[in-house]
Amino acid sequence: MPGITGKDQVLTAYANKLASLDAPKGRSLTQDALYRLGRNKAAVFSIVLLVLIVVVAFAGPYLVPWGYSQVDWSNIRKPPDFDAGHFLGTDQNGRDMLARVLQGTQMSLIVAFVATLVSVSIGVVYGAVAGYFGGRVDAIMMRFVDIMYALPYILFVIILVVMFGRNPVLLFVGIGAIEWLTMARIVRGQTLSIKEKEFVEAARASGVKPFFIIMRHIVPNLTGPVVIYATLTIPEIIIAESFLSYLGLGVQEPQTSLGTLISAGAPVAEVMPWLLLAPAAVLITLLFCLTYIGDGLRDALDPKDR
Amino acid sequence: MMETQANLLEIRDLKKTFSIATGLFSRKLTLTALSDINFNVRQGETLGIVGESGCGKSTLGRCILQLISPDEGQVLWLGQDLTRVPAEQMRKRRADLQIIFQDPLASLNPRMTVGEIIEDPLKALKPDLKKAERRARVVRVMEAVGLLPEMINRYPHEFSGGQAQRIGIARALITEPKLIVCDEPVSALDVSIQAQILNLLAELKDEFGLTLVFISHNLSVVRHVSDRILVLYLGRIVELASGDEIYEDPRHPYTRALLTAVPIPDPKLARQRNIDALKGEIPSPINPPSGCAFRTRCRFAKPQCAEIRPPLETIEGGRLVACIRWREIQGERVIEAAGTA
Amino acid sequence: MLAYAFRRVLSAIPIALIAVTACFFILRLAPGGPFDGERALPPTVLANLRAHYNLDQPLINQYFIYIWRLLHGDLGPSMVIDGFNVSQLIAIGFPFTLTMALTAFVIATAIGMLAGMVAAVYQNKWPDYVLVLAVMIGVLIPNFLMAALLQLWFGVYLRWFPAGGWVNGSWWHLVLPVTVLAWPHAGRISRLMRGSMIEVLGTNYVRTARSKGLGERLVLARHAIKPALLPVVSYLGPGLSYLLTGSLAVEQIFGLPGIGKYFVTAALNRDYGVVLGTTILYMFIILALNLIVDLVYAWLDPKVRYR
Amino acid sequence: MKFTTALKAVATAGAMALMMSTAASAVTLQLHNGGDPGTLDPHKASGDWENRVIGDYIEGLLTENPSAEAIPGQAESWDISEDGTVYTFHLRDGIQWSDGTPVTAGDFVFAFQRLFNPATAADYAYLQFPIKNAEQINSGEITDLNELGVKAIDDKTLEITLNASTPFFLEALTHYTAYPVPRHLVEELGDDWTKVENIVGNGPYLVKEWLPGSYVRSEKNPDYYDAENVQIDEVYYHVLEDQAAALNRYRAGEFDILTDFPADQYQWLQDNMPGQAHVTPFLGIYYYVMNQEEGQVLSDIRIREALSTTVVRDVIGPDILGTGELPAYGWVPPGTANYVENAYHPEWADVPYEERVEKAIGLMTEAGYGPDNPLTLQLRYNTNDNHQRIAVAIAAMWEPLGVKVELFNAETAVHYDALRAGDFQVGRAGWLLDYNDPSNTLDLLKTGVSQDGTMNWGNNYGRYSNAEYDALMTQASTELDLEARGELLAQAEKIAMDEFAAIPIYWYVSKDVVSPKISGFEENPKNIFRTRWLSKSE
Amino acid sequence: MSKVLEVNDLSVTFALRNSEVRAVNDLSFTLEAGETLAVVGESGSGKSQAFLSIMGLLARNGRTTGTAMMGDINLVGMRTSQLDHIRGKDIAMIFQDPMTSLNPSLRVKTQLSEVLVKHRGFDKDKATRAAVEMLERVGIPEPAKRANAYPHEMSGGMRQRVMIAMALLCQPKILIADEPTTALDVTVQAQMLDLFKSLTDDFGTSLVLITHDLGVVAGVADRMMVMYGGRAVEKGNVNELFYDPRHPYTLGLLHSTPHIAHRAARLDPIKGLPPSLEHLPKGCSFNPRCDFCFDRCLEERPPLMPLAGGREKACFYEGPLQTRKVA
Repeated sequence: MPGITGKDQVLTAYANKLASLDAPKGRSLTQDALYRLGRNKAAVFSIVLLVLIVVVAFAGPYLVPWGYSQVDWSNIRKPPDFDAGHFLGTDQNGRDMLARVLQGTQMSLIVAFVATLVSVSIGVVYGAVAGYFGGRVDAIMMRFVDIMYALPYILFVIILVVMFGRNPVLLFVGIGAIEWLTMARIVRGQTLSIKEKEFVEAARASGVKPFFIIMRHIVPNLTGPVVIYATLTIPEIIIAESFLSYLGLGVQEPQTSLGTLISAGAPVAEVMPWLLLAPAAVLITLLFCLTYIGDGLRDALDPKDR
Repeated sequence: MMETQANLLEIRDLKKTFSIATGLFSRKLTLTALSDINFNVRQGETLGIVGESGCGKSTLGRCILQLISPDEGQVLWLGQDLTRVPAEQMRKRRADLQIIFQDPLASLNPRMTVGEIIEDPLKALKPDLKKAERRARVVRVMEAVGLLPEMINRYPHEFSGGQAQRIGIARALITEPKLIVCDEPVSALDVSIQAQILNLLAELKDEFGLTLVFISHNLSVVRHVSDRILVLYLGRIVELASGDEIYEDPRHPYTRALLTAVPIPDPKLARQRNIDALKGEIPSPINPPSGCAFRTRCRFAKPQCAEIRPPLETIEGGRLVACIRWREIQGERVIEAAGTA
Repeated sequence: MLAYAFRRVLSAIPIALIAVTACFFILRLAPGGPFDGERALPPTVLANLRAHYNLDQPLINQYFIYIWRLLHGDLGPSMVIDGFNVSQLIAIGFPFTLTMALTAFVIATAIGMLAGMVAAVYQNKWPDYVLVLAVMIGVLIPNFLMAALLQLWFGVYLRWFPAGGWVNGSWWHLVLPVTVLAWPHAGRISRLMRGSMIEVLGTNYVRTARSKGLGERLVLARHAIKPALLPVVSYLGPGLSYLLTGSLAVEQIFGLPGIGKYFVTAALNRDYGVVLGTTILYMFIILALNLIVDLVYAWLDPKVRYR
Repeated sequence: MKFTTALKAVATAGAMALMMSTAASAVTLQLHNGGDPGTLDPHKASGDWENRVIGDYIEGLLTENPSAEAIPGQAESWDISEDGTVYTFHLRDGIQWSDGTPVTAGDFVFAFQRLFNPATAADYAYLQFPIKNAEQINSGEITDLNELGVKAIDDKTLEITLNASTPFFLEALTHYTAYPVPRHLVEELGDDWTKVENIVGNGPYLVKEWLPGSYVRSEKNPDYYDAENVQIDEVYYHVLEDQAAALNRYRAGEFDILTDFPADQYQWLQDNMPGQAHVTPFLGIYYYVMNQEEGQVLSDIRIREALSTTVVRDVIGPDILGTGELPAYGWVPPGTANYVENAYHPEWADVPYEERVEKAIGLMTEAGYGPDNPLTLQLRYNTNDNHQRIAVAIAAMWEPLGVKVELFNAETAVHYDALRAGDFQVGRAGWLLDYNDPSNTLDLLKTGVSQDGTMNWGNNYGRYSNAEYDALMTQASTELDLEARGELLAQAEKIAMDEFAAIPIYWYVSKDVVSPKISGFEENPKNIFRTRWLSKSE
Repeated sequence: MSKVLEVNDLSVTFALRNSEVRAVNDLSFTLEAGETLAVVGESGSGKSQAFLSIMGLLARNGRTTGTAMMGDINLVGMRTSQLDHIRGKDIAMIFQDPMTSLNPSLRVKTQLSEVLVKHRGFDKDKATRAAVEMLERVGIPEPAKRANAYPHEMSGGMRQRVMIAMALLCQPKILIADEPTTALDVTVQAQMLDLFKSLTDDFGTSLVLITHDLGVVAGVADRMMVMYGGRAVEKGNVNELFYDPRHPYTLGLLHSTPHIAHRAARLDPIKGLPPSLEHLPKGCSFNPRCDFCFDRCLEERPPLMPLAGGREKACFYEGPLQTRKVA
């Protein structure tokens, strides 16, 4: 301000005092959304259950008596037996089902997480670039996405799996690399609309550098749709993984995943139900939780519809 | 207002078109948003820009600030053509030219606190300032626009429209600009708040010696704040004159029609008034009428209006008007001034 | 509209060509070949086989041969199933897959829309909860598991429906496979429909319609359904292609011939011709679907007119 | 795709539905055939699922009885020369192709020539290599097909000359590679002769319909010489690779015979459908190959020994698989004809497991591996539940040796491509005998032949090579005395097995489920049961 | 004049998750035949919700009490199916945003004719013909052609004309126009207000004009009702309220509105911000912003009190308002 130099010290002191007093914090949109989410009973219950599943899946293996690849030669294909420490029975190789379900849950979660991360990263970058630069760049990039859409994606996964081998990380980087298409479209659409928002124009008018405009003004405002879509992608990926397992293209033994366990358990549902029930129950619970959380997040982050 | 010093801003032969892609294989359509725009903004004045929606007034505001690059013409800022300034230099120049937007909430990033929003231009343009000093300036400017400094850590959605607009104004002020383009700053606000903001702008203008370009479709508001008024129709200037001249003695039929259409909060005047309602609506800028663009709605139109595009003439008192028949239709008083209260 | 469709088809050609090219080369990058079976073939035999299918030529030549043939409508021979060329296989498999997928598609879309609508109208009341749960089950249970369970329950225990096959050409055989296919699709549709219906029911124009005293049924039927269908319609294209490719597990378990099964078997056996042929077919279908969907979309949403 | 073709297919499907309802009174066998036939051409077939269809519509000079023993087929009788090298076959009277053309000796000559013609690219031509000049023709050394040792004396008499006396030759003639093909048709149509609209046969059944991915349908051939004794009028050979689904359909009454079933259900089948499941020893060996190429870890015999001796074969069949396959220690399946009485049985097989492990650890230490320097091995198998289970079990068995096993599964094409390329360390493989003779398995371990500078190892994926072994095999191939020949082969087996050329794991069994409605089914080591011997009661 | 609508003690509450919000409080007013009543207030004053509740168009969580008598029919609490025989026929409503209030996926003629099919029992052709006539009546050029258009093919002004045509098809007794010109340009706004005047005269329809723009009110309305915080604070005829406002809020609004005819150096706005309905101040809701506020206003809520000439106001302050000057 013109002619306020003399006042500067006073003001600085005041500003410092404000900072030290910690001027009343406002509630950010994220906090608002979390608050709304907190009031959605189904979502909260699902979150608790999901956290429980995650904790058990990752901590559980340290607490169960058997390792997931350990063979108990005296107990092959046995139903649940508490004395032997096989609380969920054993499979046809004499491996403890509880340990395997835990490992499988772990694997499915990791896979879903990695694949989602991959799809989100590629999708966000791709979509944001296409959306921000617009015009010809956008047209070409989106045409490419259209092409990818027109390909039956199972082909890609099969070829990726064949080329990469059954390395779980690579495998699901593969799945993630396909799921990114939708993400890219969503992000592009959002970017296009955010780019036109007045606050971005305000930032440009304020002389903010393009890099900071993207990082501070566009990207943070993409989080809502990205988070929502990511949550909804996770179950899709878990299901896709189980389908690949059914085709025999799942993770490499002795590691396992819920999909692998289910596809192995489904044919023996009648004679060895314990091979199917536990993994199926975990999978379905997991998927239900994720779906409810996704719905809850959508309602919380995008409250206009409800 | 007195005639003050030199021109802060000169606009020369500005032209802006947009091409509209309508499909992969179909031809592109061209929309002429602005053409043949020439005017000056003087140091310390408020220039109002009025017109119906789609007349190009917001585009003009953005062209001044180089938020949109014009196709042709010059934007001379203190003699320097901004259209030729390299991007990085232009970015730095933005400290002098700021903007306030129509939708106060939409113009604030919902994920930043008030303090961060106001500080943002400082960070970009005065990177040498210490953090404490930046903060101090934020506080100062918040006080200046009537916001409590305690609100510094709040988020925009916690504010009403009026307060949000104050935040927007604070952001525009923080770099100590010389010129602020106000793009419909009050049209989204409630009546009582609208008046507060108009008063605030007037106060700030006086206090900081600002020059304002005030864009609005509301003639009452423009009349209230402006020294001179520019009337746009379909991307062209139809009239430019001082506020009093425009309101008391409009020379262009479009200006006249606009004025008669303005609602007056006075039942007697409102009923007495002979409303010179315009026929129809503003034509599409994609395919504007030939000759005088306004002729299709003009009650004074003659066949020659379709043939000649009326030039912008400078008439007595330095006024500008673009109508071949302005002489014939002058003198008719449009608004009876109600005796001041 | 015809001109629009024509332009769309034209613009699809380069896409299709690029996609075919990509597939062709990606496929060849994978290890293994169509003649790598359990037993080694004598080198002379192998050489003869490779020559027969042009596999002995440089890859780029093979590519041009393939494209040349493709332009003449020839998808080439199957390298694994002797006595059939790819077109014949598709002619056998595609009608099955299509019948199954279309039946499932029609049924599931109808049920899904209805369920979504009912759920939206009774938002947060018990019909909503029941319907949402019922369709979610379909979405969340992997389809191969559902196929196995339905086969066991309705085919073996109850013997209500045939446990597989299409021997008698009877529609009865379709019940279980179509159920497996349709359920998740119905689930997705109903979720979309519910969401968009809720949104539409809150719009100004529905309020306008109500203010006209049209009656709730007419408001729903005339004013709400059409716009609410928009997101659903844009999913129908991907949805049907999902059904077409998703039919694989169903074809496998119920022992039905179909291109989904051909495709995967061929991919595993490196039957290049069949993989490419089915891929092209899928692509063709997906592109056609997108076109149809866009046309339907334009019909539903007059704002999107083919210019 | 041509859309009209698709429409035609739909129309055909409809028409066929109509047709079938009218033929409902006929006796129909619903046979679960497993895989999708890749061909109906006997010269190109390669799997038992193709054999079931082909063997029902074409009959060779000899054919199988219910026990899969060779009996006269198209040839009524035959004479064998003293030295066992010349066979003269006398064809039956009145035999004809289903289009009415008589089956002549010329058809056989033509068929054999076609089989060996490199242009035919017949996978299994080598099974008939005992025939004079066959191998040379097949490899392109001899281009004149007429030099083949198969001659038509007249329409009814066929003379086959062998390189040397071959004890299993008659048996080999039951194989589909020795089937005749309708010369008049093949000359006219080329490879298209097996298309359903063209195909003719001389066997008890005729192929009427082929729906890839679903089934092949054959009907009884009224002109077959033994037609009056053929009970079943119509056969469906169903394609269904999912075994659990197949069992479900069997239980739903949709299939009469399953040619395979999930091992996990064996107990259940025995409990709930007693007598319907048939598990029969099958001439075949399930084994692991070890890559013994120069420079490979497993070229070290000590490590091979350690690995092989610590595989506990006794648990695999009964426990891991559940169908009780017998453990394999040697290379020639028990029950193989023309072999010695006491098959190879290593001493270590009777040593208690703990001691074997101890010794193996010692060997590993000697070879430079131990807990501090564990050996990491990649074990490849083709994607399949059973292969996976065995791999997992064996990996666990090797753990005590300090061997870390990385499991790697891939689909069949990739798996065998890798094995053939030598791109593996340990790999799963299996061999089913094409004809009942020990040489059929022992040939797998012969050193490869050099061709144009590169070694062709054929099916010897492990690249096992021993000059003495090769010499014994050559010697045996010309030995006329069956007993002496058996001894020579047994010596060879011992050499290879003592050197741990591969890890035999178990002897295959065949697994069939046969409905009580079906009679005439006999368990046999080749698991061949031709439909003409079966009957079905409703 | 006869009353066409008599509203008594109308209250509208919205259930939130854990609380309730009163959008409209004890609103009472009458509407005479043929008159134009302006309802004036800023956003959040409850002016729209009051009329939406009468039309039975509240959001799902809204609840209405009180009565709204049209003749001897009470519109409040009526079953939707019964209400549907009245709304659109005897009472019609036009909304603020002409861009979103027409169904984007139906042709204009469909949206018009269905009203006649429903309420007048016309067949489709007859209804369409009547619709086209009405379009011509509201000043749409080439009405037959325009009837076939979709809403997005029309400009905002055109769409608002369509909305008006739609509302007037059955010549209703009451037309409620909720901010009908806010989204339009001044020139179009003037056309639209003219149209309102001529049409309500022709059809004898009573018009309720909901607006925040006093300029609009001045030219069109006969009587006006000013609302603040969900309540009516002043009622009377237009001239009286403009030239002699008795409620400080009415005065404040007048002072806040820029006047094209006389330019003051400063406007004289109401201080402070409109209250949130969830946290209305105790006593008079206007008290924090009122220059004339005294002790009683802080404690007690002023009821709507009759003044001479049928006027009403809700304010305890009895002194002169006009004396106040710009600070």
